[in-house]
Amino acid sequence: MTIAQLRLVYFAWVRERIGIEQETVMPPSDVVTAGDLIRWLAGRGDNYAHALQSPEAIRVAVDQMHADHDQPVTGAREVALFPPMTGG
Amino acid sequence: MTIAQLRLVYFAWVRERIGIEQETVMPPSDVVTAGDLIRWLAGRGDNYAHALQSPEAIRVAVDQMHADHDQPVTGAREVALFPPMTGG
Amino acid sequence: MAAAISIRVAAADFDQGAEIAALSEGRTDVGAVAAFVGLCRDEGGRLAALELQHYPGMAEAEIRRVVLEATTRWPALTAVTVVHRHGRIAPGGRIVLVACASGHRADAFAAAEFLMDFLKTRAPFWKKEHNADGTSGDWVEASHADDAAADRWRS
Amino acid sequence: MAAAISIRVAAADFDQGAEIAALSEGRTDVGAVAAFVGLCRDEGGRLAALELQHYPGMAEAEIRRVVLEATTRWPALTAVTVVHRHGRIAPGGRIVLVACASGHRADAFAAAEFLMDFLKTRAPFWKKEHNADGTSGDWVEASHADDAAADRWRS
Repeated sequence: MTIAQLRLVYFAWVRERIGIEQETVMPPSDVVTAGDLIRWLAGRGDNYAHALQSPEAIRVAVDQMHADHDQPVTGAREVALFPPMTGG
Repeated sequence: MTIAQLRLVYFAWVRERIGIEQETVMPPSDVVTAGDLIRWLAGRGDNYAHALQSPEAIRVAVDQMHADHDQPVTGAREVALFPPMTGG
Repeated sequence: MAAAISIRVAAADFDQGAEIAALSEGRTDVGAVAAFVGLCRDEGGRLAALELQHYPGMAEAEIRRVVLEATTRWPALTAVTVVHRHGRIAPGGRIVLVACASGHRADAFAAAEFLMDFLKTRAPFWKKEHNADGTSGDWVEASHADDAAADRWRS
Repeated sequence: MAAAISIRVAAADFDQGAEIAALSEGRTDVGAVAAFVGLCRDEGGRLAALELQHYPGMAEAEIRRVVLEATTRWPALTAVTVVHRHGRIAPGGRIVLVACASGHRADAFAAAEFLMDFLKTRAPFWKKEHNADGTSGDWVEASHADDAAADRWRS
């Protein structure tokens, strides 16, 4: 099995707290869903922990489509994490 | 009691059937309400009868305010008769 | 503060962009403008034009009464504009503009719909059809759908 | 015939009059255009500006998905335009335009409200406040009223 690269993009206060706009990661094989990804990221450092401390406040898009936390991210090219939207 | 003059104005097919845009009349003293006025006018000739043959289809404005058929027209300056409106 | 009310009945066409912009011009408390433009349809090619007859004086006065009902129902409205044309209007031409400004969108949308529903049933205008085949057309009949649309606000 | 759909996400301001006119340009079957313009408020003088961040690519795609839901729900729609700005917008400045054209007004109004409700909750944009006193502001929190407005369409 090849190790899958995943592009992560962050918006709004998720971006500000993590401190970067986007990065490419290689999650371990037990990261299957968006929820798994958020929990794994939260353990990568204080900035991630601060941004992702309330997973229920985090919205997810997988390949630029809204997704629930139980949606798989395996095979995705791009996952975005952001707070609830406030456009319009 | 002075004989009251009343300006009548007609719109849409009421105007077309009566054949005039407006006129001034002196209704008899037993014409009290808008409904009385419509019945009295309907007896003034074939054109009036044709225009006013279905009184329930006629809308009334008394001094440029919408009015029911049982509203008095005594003392009014201007009464308008027209079909249901189709603006907007 | 009372809403700024602008009402115009005229044969001339209007500039919808300028009318809508005027509702929030120089203000920083308007978050929402809901607008409606009514246009002349040719009804599948059947019509050459609509002729709008109106009751001068009462038309403006009745529109004002409807607008005042709206500003009473939605006191957060900051401005309301109604422009209603009369005379001959060709297919594709503008007939009416309603625009409502408010802090937030719900009031602006509701008031604009309310105004259109009551302009249809209360403003003294009558449409006559001019047929594309050159024959004289009929006066448009009032629609039950329009009566029902106005009735839903009475609850 | 499918509705003509125009979607634009840009920093530049838009011409609301031209956008609304374009929906019925050259057509004689459009009787109704309902439009909404969302503007930046200063919240009683508290704000110097709003900064709108967006997710490039997904913003356009998600707006298109919402528009396609609207044209499925109201198949009589003839045209839909959505313009959403990003970047810094001062109080009084335009943020968003939604405009829907149809034969009759009920569909146009309903679709415009539907689009605004779902743009608020689904389009990937985030507003940050810049305070008038020069301090750094907060990210605007999503409103429960907006969630409720979107939920009412699920029945």
